[in-house]
Amino acid sequence: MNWLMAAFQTLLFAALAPLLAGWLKWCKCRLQNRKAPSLLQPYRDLFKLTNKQPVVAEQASWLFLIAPYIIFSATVLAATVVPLIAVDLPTSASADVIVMVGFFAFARFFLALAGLDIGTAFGGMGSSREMTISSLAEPAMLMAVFTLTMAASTTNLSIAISHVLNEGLVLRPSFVFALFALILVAIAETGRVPVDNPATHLELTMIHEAMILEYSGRHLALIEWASQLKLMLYGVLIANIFFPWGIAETFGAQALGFGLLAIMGKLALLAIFLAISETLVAKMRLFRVQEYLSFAYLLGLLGMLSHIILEASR
Amino acid sequence: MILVLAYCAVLLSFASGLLALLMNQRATLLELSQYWFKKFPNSNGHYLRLIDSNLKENRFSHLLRLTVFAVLGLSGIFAVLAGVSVLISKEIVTDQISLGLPWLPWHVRFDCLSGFFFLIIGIAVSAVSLYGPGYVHAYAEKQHPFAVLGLFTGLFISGMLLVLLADDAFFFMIAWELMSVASYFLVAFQHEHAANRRAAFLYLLMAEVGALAIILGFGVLASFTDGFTFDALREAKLSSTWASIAFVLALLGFGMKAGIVPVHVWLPEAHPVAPSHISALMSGVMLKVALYGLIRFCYDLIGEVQWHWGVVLLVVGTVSALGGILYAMMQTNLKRLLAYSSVENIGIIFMVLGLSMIFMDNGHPHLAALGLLAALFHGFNHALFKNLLFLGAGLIHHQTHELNIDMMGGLIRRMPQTSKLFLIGCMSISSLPLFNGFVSEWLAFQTALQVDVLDNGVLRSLIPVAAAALALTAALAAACFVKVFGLIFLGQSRSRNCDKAHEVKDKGMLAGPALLAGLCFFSGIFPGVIIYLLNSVAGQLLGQTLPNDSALGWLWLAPVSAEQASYSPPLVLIAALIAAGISFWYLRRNPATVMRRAEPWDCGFGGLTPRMQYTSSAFTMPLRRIFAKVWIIDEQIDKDMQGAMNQDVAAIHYQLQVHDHSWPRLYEPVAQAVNNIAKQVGRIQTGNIRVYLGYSFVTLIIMLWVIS
Amino acid sequence: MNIIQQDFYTQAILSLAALVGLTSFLMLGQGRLLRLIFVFAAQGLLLTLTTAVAAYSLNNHHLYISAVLTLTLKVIFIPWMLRREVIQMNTHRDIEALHNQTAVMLGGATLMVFSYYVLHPIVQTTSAVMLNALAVSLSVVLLGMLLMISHRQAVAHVVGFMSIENGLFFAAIVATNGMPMVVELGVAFDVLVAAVLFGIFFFHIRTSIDSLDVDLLNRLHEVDK
Amino acid sequence: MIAAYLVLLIPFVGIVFFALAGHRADNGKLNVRFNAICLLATIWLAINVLNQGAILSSGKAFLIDPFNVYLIVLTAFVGLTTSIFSSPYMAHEKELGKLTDQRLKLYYSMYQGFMLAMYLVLTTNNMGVMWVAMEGATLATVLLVSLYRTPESIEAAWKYFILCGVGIAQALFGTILLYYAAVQVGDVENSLLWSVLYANAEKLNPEVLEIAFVFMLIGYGTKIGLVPLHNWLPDAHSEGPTPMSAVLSGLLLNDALYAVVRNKMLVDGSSHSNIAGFLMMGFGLLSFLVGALFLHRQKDIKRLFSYSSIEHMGMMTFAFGIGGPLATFAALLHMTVHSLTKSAIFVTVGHAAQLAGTQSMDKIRGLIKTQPQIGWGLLIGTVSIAGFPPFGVFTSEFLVLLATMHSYPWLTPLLLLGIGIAFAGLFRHVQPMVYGEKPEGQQSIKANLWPVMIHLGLVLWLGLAIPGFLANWFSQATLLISGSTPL
Repeated sequence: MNWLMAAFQTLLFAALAPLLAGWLKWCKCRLQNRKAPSLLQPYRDLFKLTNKQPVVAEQASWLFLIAPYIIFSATVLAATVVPLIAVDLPTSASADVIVMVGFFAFARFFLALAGLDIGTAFGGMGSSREMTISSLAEPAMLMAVFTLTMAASTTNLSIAISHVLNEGLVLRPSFVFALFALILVAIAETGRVPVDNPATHLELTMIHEAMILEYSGRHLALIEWASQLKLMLYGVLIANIFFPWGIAETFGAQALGFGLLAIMGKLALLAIFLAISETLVAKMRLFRVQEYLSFAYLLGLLGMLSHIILEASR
Repeated sequence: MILVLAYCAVLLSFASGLLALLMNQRATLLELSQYWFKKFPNSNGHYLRLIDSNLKENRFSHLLRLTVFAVLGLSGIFAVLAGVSVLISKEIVTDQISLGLPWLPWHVRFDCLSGFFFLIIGIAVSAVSLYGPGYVHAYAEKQHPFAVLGLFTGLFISGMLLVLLADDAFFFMIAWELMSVASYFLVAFQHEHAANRRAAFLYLLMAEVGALAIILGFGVLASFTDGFTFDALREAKLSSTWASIAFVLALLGFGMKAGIVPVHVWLPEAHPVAPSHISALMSGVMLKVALYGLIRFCYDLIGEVQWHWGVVLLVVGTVSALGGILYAMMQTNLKRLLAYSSVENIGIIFMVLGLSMIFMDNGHPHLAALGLLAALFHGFNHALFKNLLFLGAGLIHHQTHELNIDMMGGLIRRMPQTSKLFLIGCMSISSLPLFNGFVSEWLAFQTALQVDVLDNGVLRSLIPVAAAALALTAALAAACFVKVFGLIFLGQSRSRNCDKAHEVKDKGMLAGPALLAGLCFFSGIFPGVIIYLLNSVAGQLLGQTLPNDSALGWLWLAPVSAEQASYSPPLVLIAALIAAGISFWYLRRNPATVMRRAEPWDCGFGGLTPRMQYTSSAFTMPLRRIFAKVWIIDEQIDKDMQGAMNQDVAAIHYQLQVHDHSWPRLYEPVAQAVNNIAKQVGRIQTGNIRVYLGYSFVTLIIMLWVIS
Repeated sequence: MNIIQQDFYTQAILSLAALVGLTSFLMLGQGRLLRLIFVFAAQGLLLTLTTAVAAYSLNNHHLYISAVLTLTLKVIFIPWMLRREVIQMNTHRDIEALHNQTAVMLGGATLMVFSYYVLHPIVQTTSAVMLNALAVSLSVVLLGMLLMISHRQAVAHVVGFMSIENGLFFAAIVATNGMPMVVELGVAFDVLVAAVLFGIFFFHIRTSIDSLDVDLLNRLHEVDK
Repeated sequence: MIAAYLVLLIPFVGIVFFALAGHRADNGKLNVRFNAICLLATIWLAINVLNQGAILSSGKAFLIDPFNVYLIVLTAFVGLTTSIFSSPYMAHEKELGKLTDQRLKLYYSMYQGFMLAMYLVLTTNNMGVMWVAMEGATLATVLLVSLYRTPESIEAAWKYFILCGVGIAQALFGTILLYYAAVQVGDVENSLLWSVLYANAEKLNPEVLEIAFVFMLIGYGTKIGLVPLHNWLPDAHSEGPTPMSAVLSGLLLNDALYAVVRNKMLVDGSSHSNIAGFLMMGFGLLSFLVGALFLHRQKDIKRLFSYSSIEHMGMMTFAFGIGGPLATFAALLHMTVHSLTKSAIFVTVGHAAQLAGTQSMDKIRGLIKTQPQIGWGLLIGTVSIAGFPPFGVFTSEFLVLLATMHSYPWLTPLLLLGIGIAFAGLFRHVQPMVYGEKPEGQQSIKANLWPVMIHLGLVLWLGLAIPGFLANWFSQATLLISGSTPL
């Protein structure tokens, strides 16, 4: 039963990810008062790509060809770990939050290698920048996550979430810090403004796009889908860790339905915030990113310390 | 019985060394056999023919190489057997060899700790012995005699094994120095390059200094007890100050061997210049022997550890880990890069060891056990993948005669097997899930996350920071090895050597790395096995084993408790396979979408050239900007001007050198000081006999005055 | 102690000791090689006298032999050899300019006092005479070294060396009425061989640096110039 | 007892023979034979002593106890191996035209003379005779130092002669004082005999003995090469023929130290202030450190290793100064391994210098590539002398360290510092010589490296395990010197 539940959630994740992306685009268009594409546009794109004939550079190696599958499945695995609409997942016991970060690293590793494989300048640029930013972002992220895990004294996400849930409404300064740190990291990791701009292919600003320039067809589809998944993952992470209310604790039908509605609501809200910020903030230079991320790291550290000193002191 | 296995391992490695000496003795052997058969003409002619054919000029050397490495491999297998059997049986066997001083024979003790390191050495040696014959074939006998290489390899390995067996200070030092000196000769093996000689000298010097520190450490212990057997040293009752002094000396001595920052400088000099399979042993295994020394000294001999040692280790380890990986990032010589990344891994190990000490002294033995296990596990992993990577580097060098990353590229198509093995190494070392590097890192994080149980506020805030540093290290390592694999194997080749490169013929040279790669994957999927073995170490050392409280120990990893944290690589693997399988099946089902190859888009500049690719320095440029303070960077760009008024640029030359801070800060001052003092002292040798008479006159007067 | 109360032998010994010390001082201040050698011979003679007196008053026969040895070696052979060298080198005319001679002399005086001070503990074991004689001989030894330090001529060095030998010999006689015979002979033999070797070396040194100034023997040094 | 007389007789015959017989082609071989017979005699002697304890000859002229008998055997052994080395070496020197038959004759005769002096120093029971023999050793070697008649060699010989002469004279003064002190208590005739002196050591007046010891220390210390009395040593070693350097380092220094230790035993017996020990420790440590520092600045290969001799003699003196069974045992062991190793090194150094045609280290290169035995010999020898296990030097240095930690812990850092500096000083010079490509036109030469292998083999053996009889021998000597034994 639990395992089925986990599988179901995963599928749900995969299914909803494009929708979130579409919703985000929609909000942005409205904010920049342009005419918005339909919410289902991402689905159409993916479908189209999967049926196109992929064109691959001559010197592309086997690694280039398997990379998309690895990236996608790593991201999906990360999704299996995060409780979406119900807690008490067996999967999040078999792989805790550190492993989830590991999955991201796994995907990133192959993405960067794929960027280097063809031997174009863009690919190298993209992977270099991606690895730089992520290596700065990862400690900040872990700091934020550790604050939670230490508060709940577990690295198992579903247990942690239910712990927060059962605690009721406790205002923890540490969580405030952690929340902001996590948001900043999420923006950096999912390649949104101000760190990276998914909408542009302007050479010198590309990061994520630069790596996948050579991809087409189903490969591109997988990568796109994976990045949409990643975006949603971070969203769910933020939503369910810090505002877990509404998530189902039993596998009753209406509890699950309620949980689904709850998470969709939260995600919609988050997307709106993100859209607003992306409209208001301009993209920053690459070498400002380190300040940005070190700020995130600082927040995470503050959260950790405030947890240790204020909350868990004995 | 177990001890017999251990002895066999030592003796066999020794024997392989002696066997190598026969290399130049072909003629003698020939005469011997002739003589033998003249003596006994009626003996079986078949053997005669056999021996004669084997003593033929062309066959003999090849055959001998094979035998030498076979014996070595046998010793490796015996080491593994000994290690595993002691780890399973959990016994402690002791013995005495009637060598050494008349009143202090060599004491031998073989317990789980030694056994585990035996296991490590055994695996590494077996892999190397598979790899060796093909590799050393490249050396011209005249220029680089195999006799020397084989002899000192044998001595080196037997030295390491003896260190693990030693149970008294004297024997320990002898074995330790045997290890150092033998490896020194191996570092100096290709001594026609001045740089190698310099590296060898530096290496031996540091080894000597470290050894002196260790002797002093033993001496401190010994001055509180009588006798130099470890049993006696265990009895020593030290005041906490003296214990700390002993610890600092041990840290200096063993740390110098392990290559912790800032006394690491010899390591990136020495390891790369040895033959690759030796670098593999030095970097993968010898550093572990140093680790063994530290653990033995602190946990076993001194006995009760103190938490502020843990803090020292934590800080030193953090600095080494970050420094190591950042320096590794900047290297362009593959083997130097790997050596620096050894510094990083040793740093991680020391961090976790520090955590375990902190928990131990604060009365949480089970967490201390967790830390110790994480440290040992990471040691084990590092031995595996660092060996793998060094052997891979050897393969690359063997095929392309290149070690400079910027000269490589595109090898994934020319050396497919090698590239796969190397990829596994890279994934393990950058601690990606499903591989062994990740498991130990995960355990390390779990250890760090238990900080809540501590009372001391400083520790409670220090440890999380260290954990974050660990995270940063891991991420940087991933970046570093993306660079390594990407520049070496991917893209287009940047030099003619790489164009001509092809997969290595010798099967053994692939079998060795393959063995290691397999183990990397296996212990990444079934860490429970290793944990089980390690538990007996912890049990003997701390009297506390790790609770792995989950139904299927081999399937699950739940070091503290199932609620707090758990990880099940097999399930993850299955899930991953399912996900990949489904997507693969789903996307390949449509026959219309068969893949088409085409020129990559070159932005309309006409033709991508290899020179357009990112180089190592370009790849690491952002990080170089961000962490600029860490290195001594001298970067120079000079332009060739041409045309009217020399206005337009013909070519731009970019040179980048990245140096280590500890040269000007630590080493050169010391050398300067010694030279200056020596200069001053030299003045007393004036060459004037009257001055000399004056010396003895004054000395006499002073002595007489002193005496009365 | 009072000199009046001592018997004649002691008085003789003491005055001879004084004379020996005096000769050492003379040598120390001596710039001309020939005179140096002459004074050295005189010291040897005094030594012989001392030995003879001791031999007579203690009627200890083997001391006569050593007296004869001393006479032949220290008074006749060595001075003759050195003189020959000096003449051959015709360095007998030039005077060695001794730097701050007064200081050297004062130093010598302090040395004498010093040797009394050093040997003081011996008083309690024996008569003050012994102390006196021993102190003189010690100071002769030290003065001999001082002589070598202050003079630059190889010949002077040999003289200094030999005067040190004299000092030892004097000590041996007055303190212990001579060493055992075998030792006496051995020492004498060594001195003889040494003298011969010195002769050889003068020859070699002269051939190599055609001078006997030891300050010129300074190729083997380790000072960065 | 006959053995003892034989030991003295054979070299004497040697002197006379070589002096009179005129030049012969096979002098070298004969020299070897003489030493070989001598070695046999010493072994016989040793066996006697080990069976029936110390021997006092009739007429009390000679005293053979475990302490000196082992030095005697060592002397004979090193003498033999060095002569084995020297016979082809000197022949080659003659081919190079550095020597004439006449000088070769002198060389062999003086070689025997030196051996005789050494044996006499060791066997005699009479302090005075010991002094005479010691001076005799100087006289015998001084002509050998100047054998090549180059200005440098003559200068070196002159300094050697004067400094050692003056020094030894002070030793004689010490002897006289001792005699004087002895005469006060004992019978006049025999009171210079060790046997008698030891018998009534505690009756002797301590003050006098201490003064005497100072003279002895300065006197014989000059021969040991203790800083600041060492100045003659590097010159003499570097300018004389290499076999001479080998025996000087291997034997003369040891025997001078032997003399000092004998006196120390006496002083310890008389006064209980351990002042002698402190003096020796001071000198030893100073020599050790200064010698180690000097290594860094050398340009001449033989000077380099002579300074390392100074350093090691310093360590032995220090160890003897510490006293106590462990330190004494270590010092005895160190005496053995040092003279074995150092003479072996000088053998290889000699060959290396002949190979390269120079002694200046900047010009000696690529030995291993040119002639592997020599290169490896030098390298292994250096590794051994630098105190790396499993060679014996490590064992003794380890024991010295332990003894120091036990009695004077605050001195150990100094020792360790010295060891480190000395190691660096040696290797920074040796490594470039042995490694690297060989210079143009450097040819391998005819060399006999058996002595090296034997010596290093023995040192290795001593490092791995000290055989029972030897251990018991050492411990007897230790018992004699320090009054107790580590076993």
